[in-house]
Amino acid sequence: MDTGAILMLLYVFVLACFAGYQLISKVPPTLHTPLMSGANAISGITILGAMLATRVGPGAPFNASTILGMFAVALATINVVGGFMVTDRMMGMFKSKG
Amino acid sequence: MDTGAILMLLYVFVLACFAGYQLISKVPPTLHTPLMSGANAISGITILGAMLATRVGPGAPFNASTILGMFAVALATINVVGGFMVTDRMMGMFKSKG
Amino acid sequence: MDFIAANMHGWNGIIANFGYLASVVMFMLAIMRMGKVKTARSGNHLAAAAMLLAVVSSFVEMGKINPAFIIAGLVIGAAIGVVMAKRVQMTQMPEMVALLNGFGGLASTLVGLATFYSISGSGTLANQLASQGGWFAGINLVLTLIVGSVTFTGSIIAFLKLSEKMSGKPILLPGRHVLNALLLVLPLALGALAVWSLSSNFAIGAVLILVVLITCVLGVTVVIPIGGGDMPVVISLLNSYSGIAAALAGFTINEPVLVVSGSLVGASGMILTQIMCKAMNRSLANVMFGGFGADAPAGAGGGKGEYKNVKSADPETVAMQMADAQNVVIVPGYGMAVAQAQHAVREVAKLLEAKGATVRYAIHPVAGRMPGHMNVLLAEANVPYEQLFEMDAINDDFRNVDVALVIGANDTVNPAAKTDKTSPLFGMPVLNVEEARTVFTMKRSLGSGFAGVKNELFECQNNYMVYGDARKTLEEIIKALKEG
Amino acid sequence: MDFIAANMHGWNGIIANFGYLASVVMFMLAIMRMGKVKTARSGNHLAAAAMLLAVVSSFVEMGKINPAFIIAGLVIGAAIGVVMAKRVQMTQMPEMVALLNGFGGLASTLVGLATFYSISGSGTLANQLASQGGWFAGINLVLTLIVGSVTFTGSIIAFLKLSEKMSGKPILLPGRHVLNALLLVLPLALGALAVWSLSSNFAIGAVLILVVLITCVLGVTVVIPIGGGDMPVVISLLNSYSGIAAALAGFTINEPVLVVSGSLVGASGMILTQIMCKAMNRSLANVMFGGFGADAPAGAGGGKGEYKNVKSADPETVAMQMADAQNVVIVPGYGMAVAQAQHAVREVAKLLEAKGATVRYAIHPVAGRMPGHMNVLLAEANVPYEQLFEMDAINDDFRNVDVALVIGANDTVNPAAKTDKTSPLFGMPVLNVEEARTVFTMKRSLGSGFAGVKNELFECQNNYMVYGDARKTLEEIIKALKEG
Ligand SMILES: NC(=O)c1ccc[n+]([C@@H]2O[C@H](COP(=O)([O-])OP(=O)(O)OC[C@H]3O[C@@H](n4cnc5c(N)ncnc54)[C@H](OP(=O)(O)O)[C@@H]3O)[C@@H](O)[C@H]2O)c1
Ligand SMILES: NC(=O)c1ccc[n+]([C@@H]2O[C@H](COP(=O)([O-])OP(=O)(O)OC[C@H]3O[C@@H](n4cnc5c(N)ncnc54)[C@H](OP(=O)(O)O)[C@@H]3O)[C@@H](O)[C@H]2O)c1
Repeated sequence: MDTGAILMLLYVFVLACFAGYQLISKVPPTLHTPLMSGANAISGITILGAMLATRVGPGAPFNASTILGMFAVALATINVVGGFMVTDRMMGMFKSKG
Repeated sequence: MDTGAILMLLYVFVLACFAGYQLISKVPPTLHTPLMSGANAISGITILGAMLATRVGPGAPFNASTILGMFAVALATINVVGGFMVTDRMMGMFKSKG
Repeated sequence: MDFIAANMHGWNGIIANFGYLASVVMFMLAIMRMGKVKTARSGNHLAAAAMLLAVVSSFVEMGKINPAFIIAGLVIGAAIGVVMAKRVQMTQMPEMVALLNGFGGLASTLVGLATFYSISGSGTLANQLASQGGWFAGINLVLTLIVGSVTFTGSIIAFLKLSEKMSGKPILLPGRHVLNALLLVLPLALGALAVWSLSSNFAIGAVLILVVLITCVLGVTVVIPIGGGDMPVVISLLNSYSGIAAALAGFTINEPVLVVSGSLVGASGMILTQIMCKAMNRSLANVMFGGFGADAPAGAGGGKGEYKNVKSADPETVAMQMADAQNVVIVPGYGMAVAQAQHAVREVAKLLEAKGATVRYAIHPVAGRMPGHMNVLLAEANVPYEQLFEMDAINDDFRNVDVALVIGANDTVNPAAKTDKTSPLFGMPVLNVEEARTVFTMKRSLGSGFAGVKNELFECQNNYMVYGDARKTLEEIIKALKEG
Repeated sequence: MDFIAANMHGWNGIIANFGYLASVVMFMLAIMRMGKVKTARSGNHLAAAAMLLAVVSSFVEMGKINPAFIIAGLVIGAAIGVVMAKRVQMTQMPEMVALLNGFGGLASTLVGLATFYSISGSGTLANQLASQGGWFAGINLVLTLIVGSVTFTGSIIAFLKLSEKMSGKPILLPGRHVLNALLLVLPLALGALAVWSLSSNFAIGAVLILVVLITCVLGVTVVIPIGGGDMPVVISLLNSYSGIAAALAGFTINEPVLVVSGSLVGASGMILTQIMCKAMNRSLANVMFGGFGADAPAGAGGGKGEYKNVKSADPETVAMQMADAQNVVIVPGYGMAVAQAQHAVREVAKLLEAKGATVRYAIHPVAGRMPGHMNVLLAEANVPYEQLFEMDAINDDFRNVDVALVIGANDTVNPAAKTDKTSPLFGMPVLNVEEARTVFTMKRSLGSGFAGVKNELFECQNNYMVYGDARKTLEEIIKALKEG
């Protein structure tokens, strides 16, 4: 990865922060709690990093990084699965009529 | 430039389109005309490409791309300078009290 | 080509690239500010500063060069730009934007060509551009040429139509859809040839120039069938294209600043186009391919004979009636722009206010020929921003209005849009002026507006036509008000 | 390390990368939808689909591997996640979010460590990561560890405080600012050592683990001085950090999906934090370093003795009075959450509506202990969304209200915030309940709320305290209403 690629990641970073800011700044307070837990679930995207770290070739022995990675995958999955389900429960409660 | 770099440019593209969409979708009609001319001026950013194309080393002879580039620089500059000035004139007219 | 090679080498490159990154952030903040009336002007300044930063950064990046050609281009362009911006009148804004947009498109086209002529490799275009992404960069180069050229000639035609140097009437060539399709497919095919097959530099160059020429024709044939009144939509779309052309150029030379700024403009142009179409209750396809207004049935223009029981009033009567009104709403339309009557309008409003009336302005989203057209004109005449009301904010209030003063508006106040399912306007939201106690409609004749249909308002019980050029009529009203 | 090497090789890589790109677009559209009540749920589903797509793409990218460990992790995690999500009660949402957030932080930390252990190079960390950007990747790895660990232990403390497994009272260590500064500088210095100086793999590993341990302590010391009531702000901030940690991990392994999603979460968390602080009229610094509530003067809690002329009413009287009211506004607060009284509230509202009254709910933006806390609880009890009014929408209307029913709210209805400049609440916008004809305030005592200050409402002419647990009180009212 050369400096050019780093620069591009910085562009991506800046643009994503900007988009995030634009997206959230108009959300009504009602949705803040579910939004927080939804965003929390999205931050579980770190699971991709965990999967990469865990990866061993077919038949290859495992090592420190495999074990660490496996825990990371498990934790990130709790975050993702728990987060989306809980958010769904909360959001499912906003109905117009009882 | 490898496929990775292309991919990054695509990310940048997608994010910028999204940010642009978010930004414009809430602008009041009053500002549409000046906004259009302001955006028009910004599209003059192509001037950077023109400058790069025009570039010759110190003392180097000029060639087809230099001349084409020079015209491109001139046209883009008209777009930029004219666009920002005209936008400024329009926006300067929105005052609260006559 | 060594565009990228230079990109990140040494401190020059790094400083320049952070300059670019900063300018991208500034552009985004600028567009954010431009979206609110209060901060719009400072947003525009910020955008200009961002552009300057980008240009300076580009000089830093290039390092030791002979700057003569660049500086020459900058000086010539700046001089022309300044003169144009100072000379143009507010009513000419639409055509000015069209013209500038055309220059932007042409600039992108030239950048594409210059990029090709500055490559020093050999083989197909894809091969020559190998260091920038091969066929990906090649395709982008060809697309830059195509989008840039269409933007160029399309904008020029829009300019000619708007400035009435050319008839605003749609010009419908026979078989134009087939022709346009051909004119689009052909350059794409030629471009593919250049990218993958041709290997002589001369042949590639010739093909690229051919691509430019053909798409220049395409720009013309695509825009001439569109009526003059639809030009704002076209300009907005072409504006979006000029952004896309810049983004494509950015893909070719691997420069994210161009990609970001270009996409921002591209996306914003697309949305403005959508918003306009929505306010006119028409689809984009209908605008682009419909030849709207060309095949309106003869006589639908609404010759005088077609209207029955039309009443009229002279300026003095209007002045008398208005002197007693408490609640006045002014409804400006395209005719006010044509007559340049905005200052006279403001004058009348002032006189009425002095007599104790409340005066408000009802602004239809597509009154005039550009979005926000009326706002800009009225702002020029120093009408306080607080007196301008958008359609939705005032439409329910017309029933409480004593006098509605329609100045050169037509389609935007046509009640048929609400009631007559056969009208081409049906479904477009309009201003409920006919609900006011009295309506005065100032225009030169019973002629139709942009959409070319009969206006039922003119036959309403409470409507009086005030014939004549809007400015002249208003000046007579002013005289009468001052004397009375 | 060959993370990137694998990135774009062959069709696998290309397909996977377009999967990633698509998932990024889906995440953005999802967050957009999550911001509107109508589309929120489908937005959440879209986000979940995006995550699934990203995971599948990652499998595609990796090609032939032994999936046992990954699948084991996925299955274990999913099982725990499902159980947690099913078991948790609506009132426990804040602590649930805190706990999940902590897991996310720990996952990022482990990814950072695993990344290090999977490098097969030699020399300093920067050298070993040469293929991913050298020192840039190294710094990002260290920062991932730091941000991840702080998020982890910080969230756990927040969880313990919110679930009352630990006292909510601020714990102020002597010299805590110096201590925290040290605990931040130390791991940064150690990280720099690993990136640039150390060259034995064993030493680097040891230092990185030390970094993790120290910052775990930092997470604790930073959060324990913050009062339980401020935890939502803390969680929102830590949520933002967990996003940043993911983005940093993305920088290290050069994966734009992580960078984009991480930054989206980071930015959204920051803004939510800001919005919350604003609604509480406090600065973020004040929340983080203020030790709010710890050094409130003794007795400011408002012992019974401090209040004069406080009137009270019993549930039957309340029921009688309410039976006649036309215009009732219910003002819920943290006490409703504690008492889990939302279903009883809904029941009372139904009975009153049956008697012909209009019942509305006034929702203060920081009522409860999380933004939107009241909305979620009331939605759980099936209160129609249309009956919920935000503060600004109902505040001017209290003067027309017959009965305001304050249920476990305190600070959010304290008129001192409007009048008493010395009050810690001064300047926070509050609900004007005291303007209603009659106010019934249900709480267990005259004890103070979260801010620990005296509430002038209790002494108001038209206010009656209804002592007791809110749910019990409401149930008695229900009984009385049904009988009456
Ligand atoms: N705003 C936009 O963005 C936009 C874009 C594209 C299309 N359009 C279309 O343009 C139309 C705008 O509606 P509109 O109500 O503003 O105008 P209009 O329907 O186009 O009518 C304008 C009227 O002004 C009168 N007029 C022209 N010159 C005049 C003068 N010197 N003094 C007095 N009257 C004069 C004309 O009648 P006489 O000939 O009898 O004088 C004409 O009927 C809509 O159909 C809209 O869809 C708008
Ligand atoms: N929403 C957020 O995002 C957020 C975040 C951080 C901080 N805060 C802060 O939290 C506060 C929220 O204000 P608030 O008015 O909702 O609540 P509050 O001021 O914290 O007061 C809650 C009251 O509920 C009463 N209560 C507790 N348990 C009860 C029960 N079982 N039955 C009946 N009453 C009970 C307590 O009085 P007794 O002990 O006498 O019963 C207490 O005074 C604000 O100061 C706000 O700044 C909010």
